[in-house]
Amino acid sequence: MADEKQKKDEQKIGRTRQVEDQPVALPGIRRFQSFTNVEDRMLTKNINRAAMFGVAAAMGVAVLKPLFHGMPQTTYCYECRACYATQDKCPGRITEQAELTVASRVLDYRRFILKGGMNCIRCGNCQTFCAAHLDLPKIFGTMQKLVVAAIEEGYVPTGVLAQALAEGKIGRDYLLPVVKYMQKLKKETEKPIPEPELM
Amino acid sequence: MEILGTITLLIFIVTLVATLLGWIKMPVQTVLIGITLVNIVLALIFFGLQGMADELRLVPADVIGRIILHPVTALLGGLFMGGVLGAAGGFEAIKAIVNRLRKTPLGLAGTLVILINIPLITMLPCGRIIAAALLPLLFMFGPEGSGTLRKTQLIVFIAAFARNSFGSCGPSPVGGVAQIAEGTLGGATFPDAAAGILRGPQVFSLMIGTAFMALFIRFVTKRLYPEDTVQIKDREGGVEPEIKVNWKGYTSLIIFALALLTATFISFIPSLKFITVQAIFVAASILIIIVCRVSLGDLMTGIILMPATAMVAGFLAAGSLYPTGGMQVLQSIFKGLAAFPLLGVVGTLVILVQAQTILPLSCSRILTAVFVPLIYVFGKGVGLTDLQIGIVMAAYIINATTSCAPSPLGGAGMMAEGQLRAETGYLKGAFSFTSLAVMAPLAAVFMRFITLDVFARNPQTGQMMFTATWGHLGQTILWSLVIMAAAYGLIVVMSRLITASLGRNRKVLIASFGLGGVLCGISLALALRLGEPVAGTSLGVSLVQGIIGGIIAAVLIALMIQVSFAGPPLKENVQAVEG
Amino acid sequence: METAWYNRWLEAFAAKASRPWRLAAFTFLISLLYPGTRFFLLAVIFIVLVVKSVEYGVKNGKWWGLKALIGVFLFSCLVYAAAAAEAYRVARYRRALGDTIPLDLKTGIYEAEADGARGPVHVQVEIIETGLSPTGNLIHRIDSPLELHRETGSIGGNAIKELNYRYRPGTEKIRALNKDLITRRLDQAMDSIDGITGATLTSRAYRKAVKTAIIKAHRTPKKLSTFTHFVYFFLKNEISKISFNTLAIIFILIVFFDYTLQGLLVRGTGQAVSCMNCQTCVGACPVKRVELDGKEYAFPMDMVLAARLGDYELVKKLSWFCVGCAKCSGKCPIGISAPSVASAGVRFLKAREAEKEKADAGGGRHG
Amino acid sequence: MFTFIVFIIAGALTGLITTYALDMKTRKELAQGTRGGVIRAKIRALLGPKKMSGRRGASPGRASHRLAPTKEIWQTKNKKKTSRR
Repeated sequence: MADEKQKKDEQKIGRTRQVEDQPVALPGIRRFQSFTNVEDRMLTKNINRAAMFGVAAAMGVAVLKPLFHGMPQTTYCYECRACYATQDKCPGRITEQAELTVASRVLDYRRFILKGGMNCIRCGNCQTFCAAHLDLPKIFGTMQKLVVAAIEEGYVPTGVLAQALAEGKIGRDYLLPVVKYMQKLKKETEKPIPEPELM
Repeated sequence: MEILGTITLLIFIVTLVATLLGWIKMPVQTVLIGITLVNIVLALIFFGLQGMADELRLVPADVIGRIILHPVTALLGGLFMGGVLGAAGGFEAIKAIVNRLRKTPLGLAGTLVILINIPLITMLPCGRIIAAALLPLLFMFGPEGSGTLRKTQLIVFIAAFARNSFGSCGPSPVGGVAQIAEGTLGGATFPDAAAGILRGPQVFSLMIGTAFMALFIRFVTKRLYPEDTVQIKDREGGVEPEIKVNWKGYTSLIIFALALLTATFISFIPSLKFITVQAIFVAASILIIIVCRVSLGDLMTGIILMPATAMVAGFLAAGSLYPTGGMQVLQSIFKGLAAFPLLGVVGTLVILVQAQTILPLSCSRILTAVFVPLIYVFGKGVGLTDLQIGIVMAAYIINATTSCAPSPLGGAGMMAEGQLRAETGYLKGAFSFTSLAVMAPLAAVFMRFITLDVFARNPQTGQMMFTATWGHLGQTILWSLVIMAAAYGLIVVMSRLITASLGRNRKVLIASFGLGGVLCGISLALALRLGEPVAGTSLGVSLVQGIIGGIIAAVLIALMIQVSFAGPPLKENVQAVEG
Repeated sequence: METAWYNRWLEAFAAKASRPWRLAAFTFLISLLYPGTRFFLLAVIFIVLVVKSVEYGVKNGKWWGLKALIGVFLFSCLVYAAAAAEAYRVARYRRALGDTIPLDLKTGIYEAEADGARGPVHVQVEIIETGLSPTGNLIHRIDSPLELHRETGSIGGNAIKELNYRYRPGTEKIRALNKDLITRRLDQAMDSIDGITGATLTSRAYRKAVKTAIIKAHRTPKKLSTFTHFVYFFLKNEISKISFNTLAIIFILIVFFDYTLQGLLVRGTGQAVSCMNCQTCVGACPVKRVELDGKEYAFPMDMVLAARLGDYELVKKLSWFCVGCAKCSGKCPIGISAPSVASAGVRFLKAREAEKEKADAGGGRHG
Repeated sequence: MFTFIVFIIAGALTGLITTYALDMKTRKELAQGTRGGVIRAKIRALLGPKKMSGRRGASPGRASHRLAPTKEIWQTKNKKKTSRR
């Protein structure tokens, strides 16, 4: 009775990948282990291979993409977020500079715009705090150009642009392309979009 | 959006728990990549249905952007170094040096203590770098090798080394886990946080945690091997085999040490700040290859793909929660918990601190990247001060870095277990228990009394405060001693209760974990309260809340540990040792 | 067992494109993507080739390889010198002109357009000889014909009338603009064209059109020839502290990628990629430790790792010690079977050797 | 300095505990273990980030550099540090 209960416990607790009748050699090790547990294998060999390839490819994309777009420095951002210490000394009212760097790494336009990247005036304040001494102004400048190009191509969702405009996340240097794009859309969809006063 | 967030979060957590409990028997990378794909497909379907088709284009970039590249590459760079060092005989040189140390006044005991703490001294970004190479060497101290140590001693020795090595990613200044939190803390209150605000508490609690881990394993192992008093293999005439190390070993070791020192201190030299750890490691490895004439292939032998790939897959899986809104749902869940009167803010914080030990993945960075911003936002949301967020963060990070040790998914603790030739799970209980009951409270206490006063800026003058006093020192020591005494009592009582029955052992395990949780809850609540009141609760209420939160977290951890530390029944075990 | 088509394809790839070739391909790819490293990577390839040819020379006593490399080196030095000389001449010419100030204007009337609020704004810029600037030509007047645009009459139209009035021949404004053109950069000089309040878009368009017209009027400076561009694409030394760091990271990732790839290419060894070095298999193995060629191996684990790294020779040697009990696969937390991985590795090695022999024999017959 | 003291105390204590856990109970062995722990703690405290030792002079230059107004940070790019008012 007690033995049965004990066996039940064991089965419930341990992973059963061993022949239970065999004596124990070391804590948890039995003298004979089953050759191959077919049910453990499933049909997963190729899935595992594909997953590993996916992992490696994702890494490759994360490194090669910034290289291709002329921002190789972003690959060695520590993401230690030391740049957050810029605080209210940032004239663009950006609070999370590290997010901008990471967004630049993979050309994540949504994150870059909504974290206030288009407000950056490239003053270099955050650079003084960077632990890896990245040339943040250069990175942000390159990214801003790419964002403008993407907006003109219509790659950036209008929802993002509308939100950014409403929150004042588009710097005055970049208002024109954004507004132009929105006006073009307005002609198409007849949605009322406020026309901001420039200068 | 909220429905989508809830679904993706559920998929993430349920799949992870199923993998941890062994219901899904696949490598963790496959599981995580699967989660990512499913989440992305769900997001595509939902966005498509809602007519937000132009949002779809940005989803892949958002997910890939969540990969934190630096720790992965730093880890791979470190593994390069490990491979080259091993090929050039650097680790043999360490062994020779240790052998020589034994004849100094330090003796065997002192040497072993230093050896256990080598990972803490070198502080590489992943414990595996040094553990993979040194564990086989350390194993040779045991009955199968030189026979210096008995079997029980060997188990304690290896377990303590593993504990130390797999916490060393926390205080590492070269891409360590703590850096993620340090930067997040950086700001108005701690402008120099990135200079190491979390490293002191990490080192402190890791040192003591290692010792307690050793104590824990000793008591349990004593029960498992009551008869193990004789050395299995006698030394023949007391003559030990001489270790031959050529100049290559010493040279490579020196280059390694120089590279480490450079990597550690380079961030303090402004003009050289731009040189990254990876560059230093690669340069040093190539230097060793040239000087010691090692083949280029040896560079690769050190690579353990598992942590790197698991990390990337984990970042991707966690990243798939961002565009789908899973993160907001997670935040609101914790906010809801905090509104629950029995748990309150303190109880929720205690659970949050243990979040990573509850879901032990093979690399702590996978979830740290998710939880650190979450803790910060949550803390700000419920009105914690910056000091209190710092305390929570210190306790959280030490638990996070510990979580790779008890992980059954190829966690680092498995390396130690495999080295001991034990079933997976033999050391897990001890790893989890010490991180729950000893390390997190100690980190909080150290952060509260010593570190914060060094880093905090006076709100009136804007100057840095350096107000750590002798009183603070005394309080740190006092609190640490109280916590350590309580943990010691717990360990002793619990080890007495272990018997031949596995079911009973499991109950003992859960009960002792619950008590550990109580200890953790009380000390965290006190550490938080000693700063300023939390969310307007009285001291008694926050203590109760902390205790409840601690018990919930501890029971969850105990349930996640599948195999109890007791291993197989005692009777059978003794037979095996005898026969 | 029938081999799946993708496995056959992958293995053929693994056999044909061995690691050195793959690494060379990666290096080439990086050098294309990342200008800062081209020179450095080319130098590395060259040094490796020199070392190889010296080894070949010492072994076979034939030095043609080294001689050819020296020839290539001298030739590329000559080519680079020619390109550098031309680049220097162009640079000197540009410096003499004043690199950023487009002052070398041709006389005549130049027209340009830019998008205004409701349509294109058309601008004519007349340039005459004045003798004021180093080349003697400057702007005489700016005119925007009213019939050519469709701006709102009360706002844009008035603005353009106002601007036309300001930039008549000989006004204060046009003298100020000319002075700015001489002393400042073109876009800075354009800033001195004041906007008209309330007609922002029109003013901007006007400014842009004037700028375009001036650029049209400007004599193009001497450009680099295609030859120099081509040479500089490979040889311009742009290596910096940044490229050093990035190269280290790329190196790490390429090695990571390639060694992940190796296990995926060869059938049966893909499991080894998931190995987490936990040594549980070593505990279960009856052999445990193997000494081979003066090195010690933790037995089944190192065999699996060697298969992952693509060192199938070592796998073959180590597999002699395996007793095939497969206790290790029963214990492995992920379910890697060391014997099956090893046998797959050895099978691939044998197949490759057989193919090589066949090719050698075939080559002999034909030759 | 406080970090240093705490580290040394903790080092001694953990050395003692670890030695005890390793089943080495003679007085000589315990003393050796404690000594080892102290040495380890000293090395660790010296290797740590300078800030952690709590010495005030450790990084004043850094701190002042960080607290400097925007304009001066911009000017220090030319290697010449302008004096701070």
